[in-house]
Amino acid sequence: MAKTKTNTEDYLRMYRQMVRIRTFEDNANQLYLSAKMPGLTHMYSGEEAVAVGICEALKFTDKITSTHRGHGHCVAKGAEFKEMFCELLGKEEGYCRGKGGSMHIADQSNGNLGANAIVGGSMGIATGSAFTAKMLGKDDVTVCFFGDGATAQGLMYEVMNMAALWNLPVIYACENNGYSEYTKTEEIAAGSITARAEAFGIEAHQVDGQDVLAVNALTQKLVERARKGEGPFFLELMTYRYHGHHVGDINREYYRSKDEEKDWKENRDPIIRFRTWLVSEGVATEDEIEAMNAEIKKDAEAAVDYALNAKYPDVSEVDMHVFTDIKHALA
Amino acid sequence: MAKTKTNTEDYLRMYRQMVRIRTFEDNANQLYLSAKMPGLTHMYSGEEAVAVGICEALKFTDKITSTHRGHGHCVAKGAEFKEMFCELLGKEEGYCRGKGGSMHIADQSNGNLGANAIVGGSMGIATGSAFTAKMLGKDDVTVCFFGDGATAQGLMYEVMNMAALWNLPVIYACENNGYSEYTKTEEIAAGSITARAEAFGIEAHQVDGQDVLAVNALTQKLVERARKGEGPFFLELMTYRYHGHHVGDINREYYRSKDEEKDWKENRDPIIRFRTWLVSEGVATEDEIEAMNAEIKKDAEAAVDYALNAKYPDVSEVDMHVFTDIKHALA
Amino acid sequence: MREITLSQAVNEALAEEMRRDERVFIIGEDVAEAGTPFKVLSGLVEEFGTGRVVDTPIAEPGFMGIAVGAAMTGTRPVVDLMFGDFIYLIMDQLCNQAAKTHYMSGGKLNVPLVLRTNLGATRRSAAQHSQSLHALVAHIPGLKVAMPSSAYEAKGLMKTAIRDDNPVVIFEDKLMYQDKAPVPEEEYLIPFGKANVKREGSDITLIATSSMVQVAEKAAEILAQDGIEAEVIDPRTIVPLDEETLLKSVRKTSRAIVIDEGHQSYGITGEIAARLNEKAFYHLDAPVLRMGAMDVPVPFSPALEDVTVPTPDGVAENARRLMSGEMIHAA
Amino acid sequence: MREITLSQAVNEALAEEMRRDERVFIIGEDVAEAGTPFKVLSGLVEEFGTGRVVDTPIAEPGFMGIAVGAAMTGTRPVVDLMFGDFIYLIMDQLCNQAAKTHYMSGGKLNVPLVLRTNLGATRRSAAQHSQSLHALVAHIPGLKVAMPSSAYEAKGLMKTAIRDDNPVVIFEDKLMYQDKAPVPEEEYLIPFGKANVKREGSDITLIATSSMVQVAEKAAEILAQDGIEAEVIDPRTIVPLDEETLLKSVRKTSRAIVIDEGHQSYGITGEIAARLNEKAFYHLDAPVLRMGAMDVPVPFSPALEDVTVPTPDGVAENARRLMSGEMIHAA
Ligand SMILES: Cc1ncc(C[n+]2csc(CCOP(=O)(O)OP(=O)(O)O)c2C)c(N)n1
Ligand SMILES: Cc1ncc(C[n+]2csc(CCOP(=O)(O)OP(=O)(O)O)c2C)c(N)n1
Ligand SMILES: [Mg+2]
Ligand SMILES: [Mg+2]
Repeated sequence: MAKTKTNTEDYLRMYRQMVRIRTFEDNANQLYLSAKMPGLTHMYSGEEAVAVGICEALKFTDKITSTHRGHGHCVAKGAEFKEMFCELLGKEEGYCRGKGGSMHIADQSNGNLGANAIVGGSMGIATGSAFTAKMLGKDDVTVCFFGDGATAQGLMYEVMNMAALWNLPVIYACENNGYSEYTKTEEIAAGSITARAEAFGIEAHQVDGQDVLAVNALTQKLVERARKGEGPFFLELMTYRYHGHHVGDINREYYRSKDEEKDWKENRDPIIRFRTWLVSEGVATEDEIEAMNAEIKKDAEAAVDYALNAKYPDVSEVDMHVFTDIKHALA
Repeated sequence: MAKTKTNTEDYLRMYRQMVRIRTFEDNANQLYLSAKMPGLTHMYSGEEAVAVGICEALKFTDKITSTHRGHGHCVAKGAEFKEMFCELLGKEEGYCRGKGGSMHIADQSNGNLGANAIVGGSMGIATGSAFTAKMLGKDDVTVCFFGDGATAQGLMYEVMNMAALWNLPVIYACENNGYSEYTKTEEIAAGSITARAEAFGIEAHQVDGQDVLAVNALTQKLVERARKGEGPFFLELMTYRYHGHHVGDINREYYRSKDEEKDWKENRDPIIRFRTWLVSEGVATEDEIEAMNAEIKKDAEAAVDYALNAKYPDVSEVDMHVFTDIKHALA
Repeated sequence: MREITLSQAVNEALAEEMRRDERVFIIGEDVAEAGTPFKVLSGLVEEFGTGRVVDTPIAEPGFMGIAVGAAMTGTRPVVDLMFGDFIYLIMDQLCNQAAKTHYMSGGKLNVPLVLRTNLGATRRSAAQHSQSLHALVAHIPGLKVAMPSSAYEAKGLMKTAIRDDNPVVIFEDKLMYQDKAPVPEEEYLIPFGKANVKREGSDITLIATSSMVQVAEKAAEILAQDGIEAEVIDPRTIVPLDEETLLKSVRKTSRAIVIDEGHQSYGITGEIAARLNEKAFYHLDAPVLRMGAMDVPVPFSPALEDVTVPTPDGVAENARRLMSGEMIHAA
Repeated sequence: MREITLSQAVNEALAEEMRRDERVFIIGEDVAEAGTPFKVLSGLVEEFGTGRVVDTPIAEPGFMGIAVGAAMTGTRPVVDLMFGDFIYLIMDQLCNQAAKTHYMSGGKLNVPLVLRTNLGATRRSAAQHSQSLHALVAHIPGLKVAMPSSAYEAKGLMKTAIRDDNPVVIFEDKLMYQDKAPVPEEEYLIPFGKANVKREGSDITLIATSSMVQVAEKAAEILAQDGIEAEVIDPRTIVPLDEETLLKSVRKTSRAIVIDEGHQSYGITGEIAARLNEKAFYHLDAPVLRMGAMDVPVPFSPALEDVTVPTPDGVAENARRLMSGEMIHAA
């Protein structure tokens, strides 16, 4: 693993954020399994090093756009458990007052412009956010997260073309987890994903998405350059989702084997790998790490409890927020 | 120029078809200037070697899709002047009974699936036509004509991906005439157009679109291979439109210089070049060529006359052809 | 009669038509081995192979375009659009291309294509996976629009759609996939443009589409307890619309409510109500009422989502108000 | 008062608002040096530079998406969509993203964006360049929809739109760009949701949008010769719709015709007629009539195209039939 930071605090925060994501997802999955969560949701477990490696290279005012598999991005960009669980349960104190839910969770207070239930749907938004930075002379960078499946959407090529023509400070971060829904990436993606970006004159990198330090080191460099107007950039992060496509996708052997899942979980888990490194480098002791894990677990459980007991938005809210200036759209 | 065919008849037909296109356009332009044609139209003049070089490599049952600048493709695939002029004038005897007009002219009798007024709009149609050939086990090839400007449309990347995954017998023919409307290609296309196709694993070629023999030779090879299931292919044909974007685009010095136009017309005209070659190779004499030109001119004028005097569709047709099975949609 | 689910009914219709006509094929995301996320297509790929049950990348405009081109050239595609909300992505191919091709070509090109998609909220899927967008396509000349209200309709309308030479859009209610209804073993087709009187009554007419037919039937039961006899009519197709049957009923009952799950404003209830008002004006004892979904994006929170769609109680209440003459005085 | 063209009025509105607020910018195809094909934007790039008058590639979904993201992050884009027919291409970004973001985020994110586009047939532009598609967007909660009927409205509504914090779609009539009307030199804004009574009358109300306002006014003149006093009302915005003004008029006149250039079926005339019928039922002496464009793709041939849209004579004739009571007996 690359040794990119010497700052203990940074390392520990990265570890912490990865564990927070995993813990959030374990609780969300549990909420689904115990029928306490409305609808379905898509787990980020296994991909933590991508969101954390990238978001830890960003500053507070930098922006991200997220996907249907968006809890990881949301946590990594700074969101709190309480408001997130409230949102997943449709409660008033959720980031979106319960109106968005898992697939639309946004946290504009930390620069997360939102998850998106349209595959590829946020590519324009991310590019537009970078456009704002350039137009208003800010040095903010925007990261656009999306899956390998989203590379099939034409919108990506349209906005990459403009981002390249206009040197926009945007980083396209393709989380290649090998599958889109129940289909292997090679069955839906011809040629090379990075070459597609390169054909538009965009510098593209493939990186091990299970190695948080590698992801972080590369992102730091690219963010720096993007701030100077050298963007856009493209990243293909090789990763894996541990759960099914969504929480309800339990029997999945018809499209991927248990052996494959086992291999990734046992041999390439981003949290285990980083933890081993932290201990071997003397950044933290096993005890310190266990304590951190336990604390996060407690936080998450408290947030879940809070959210379960929180109240739903009042029914009068149903036609609020359709427009900014009309309190009740149907009044 | 490449020497690809030894068949005099083929050479002369190619020449003839190029002149037919030029002559058609001259007459269409004249109809516009004399206010006899409804609406606007886009002239193909200057690009004749592209349509003819490609279509002469196709057989009757092969298909093409065309663009807003579609008269050239239509003539090259075998259409008649009379039905074409009738269509441009909105007359009943037009290929589309006057309902389509210049921007939608189609001639399914010769495998022309139609012009399209949506830039890039026919890319899916062409790919679908190739899908039909593969599914029904026919050896037909489909050529998709489109401009450099259309490479900005995401649809292109979506269908190229599928064509590549499924080895469809389709050839994407990008007519790069240096402009989309009033904008230079380099201002709207980042990176490399051929590299974009290659990134999807599609073999791509750039070819001199003013050299009908070069276009034809390359297309013949690719068509052959596409018939055997080795497609898709991508062609970037470097060419130039002599007129404005449309017939009404007269003052265009703000976006391109008269010198540039003059250079292409005088030094790279596809008809002049081919004619010179035909004469120097002894395929035809100057006199024979002049006679051919004169005959085409007469044909065109007769067709224009016919069309001007032909009748409009009866007003009762207005709600026919909305559906195949309901004679009058509003009855 | 045996009872099968709406999902099985669609599956049977497709299988029967694919056996009957080898030009019929299915194209969409995860339609093959996965049989779609709703498992509607399970088993079809085993019988018909991947050449006729075609998995695509996540490229809705692309595969819709391919289907249009395939349909124009001799095949009969059934396009599977996973969620009705994605129809926005394919509007150009559907409305500029498929819908207009027959007309623009003066009747020479056909597009025998079926677009299968869905509608319906209250599944906790939030704003981008819950829309009922049939009004958008019903507005575009050249498209037929079917809205099955049970397994019986789903099968019979699908078979008719596949045999139709025009583009047909079918909206299935995604909450109804597991609902059972009697469906004959023998082959049957349901003609387009023939409404179905689900329940006879003399006091008021409830016209309801798709998911709302059950709502109207339940409302009719409630009303029956008050001695109000409601007639429930399912138009089955909204294009073509069986005005005659609707008018006949309204002329008899003198009162009507139109119930639909699309947003109320500028949706289909306005059209149907306007036609009834216009053509049965003399017979009406009260204005035709409309009940659509609220004019708000579909909220995630169950506390809010449930109030956005018409309910049996709500319909019954409005019916009572109409019967009492209350609406007339209000107006 | 000075008279300027609709085109100049739009240009002035944009220039004034761009001077007033440096976050306002224009994005679209050939908007800069070319000033759009309709020349509406001529001169703006000279004043505001290419950083604020941004030429894009031909990638409507892409630049619409960029505008959404830009609007979400602090700028105020005015998107230029060259033809209203291309709205199909951007429906996802407009309706799934822009329209829903404020709601889905629980009121935390805004999309202050203006989409400028056009409508209107009889320009001999055929089926893909002549549509009036405002009904599609009027149906989607979260979008405001303005339809200027003269240079005066075009300026005042545009300025209001730019200052609105919600996505607003403005449809200009492309045949009206050169029409002059009195427009004050001083600044003014036209509020949304306030209809304009263009002509007072006591016998019948003609409600007309955009291009049809002139048609209604001409019809009123014809009717005046027969002694029928028609009131002509222009709603100016269809979302929000000024129901009160319309109802007030209809309660006075007891008769109404709704005239619009969109296709009649499932368009906006149905909605308006249904609301009037419902809320002025008691006052109506005849059913509310609707006159939209024919439910056919727009034909190219002038002989057919001209009969597809409402004309002053047609409106006058229907008005006379309503006055004579003929429609009541027919129904
Ligand atoms: C436009 C669109 N098409 C289809 C879907 C259904 N869908 C949701 S997630 C998904 C797969 C996405 O795959 P990928 O982009 O690789 O992301 P991953 O789920 O692997 O993280 C699909 C097809 C959708 N939400 N939006
Ligand atoms: C989707 C769409 N966007 C914009 C237009 C307007 N338009 C018509 S032709 C054209 C330029 C096309 O350029 P190119 O593809 O290079 O073809 P060329 O005209 O040079 O042959 C544009 C922008 C259109 N018809 N369709
Ligand atoms: Mg994936
Ligand atoms: Mg060009």
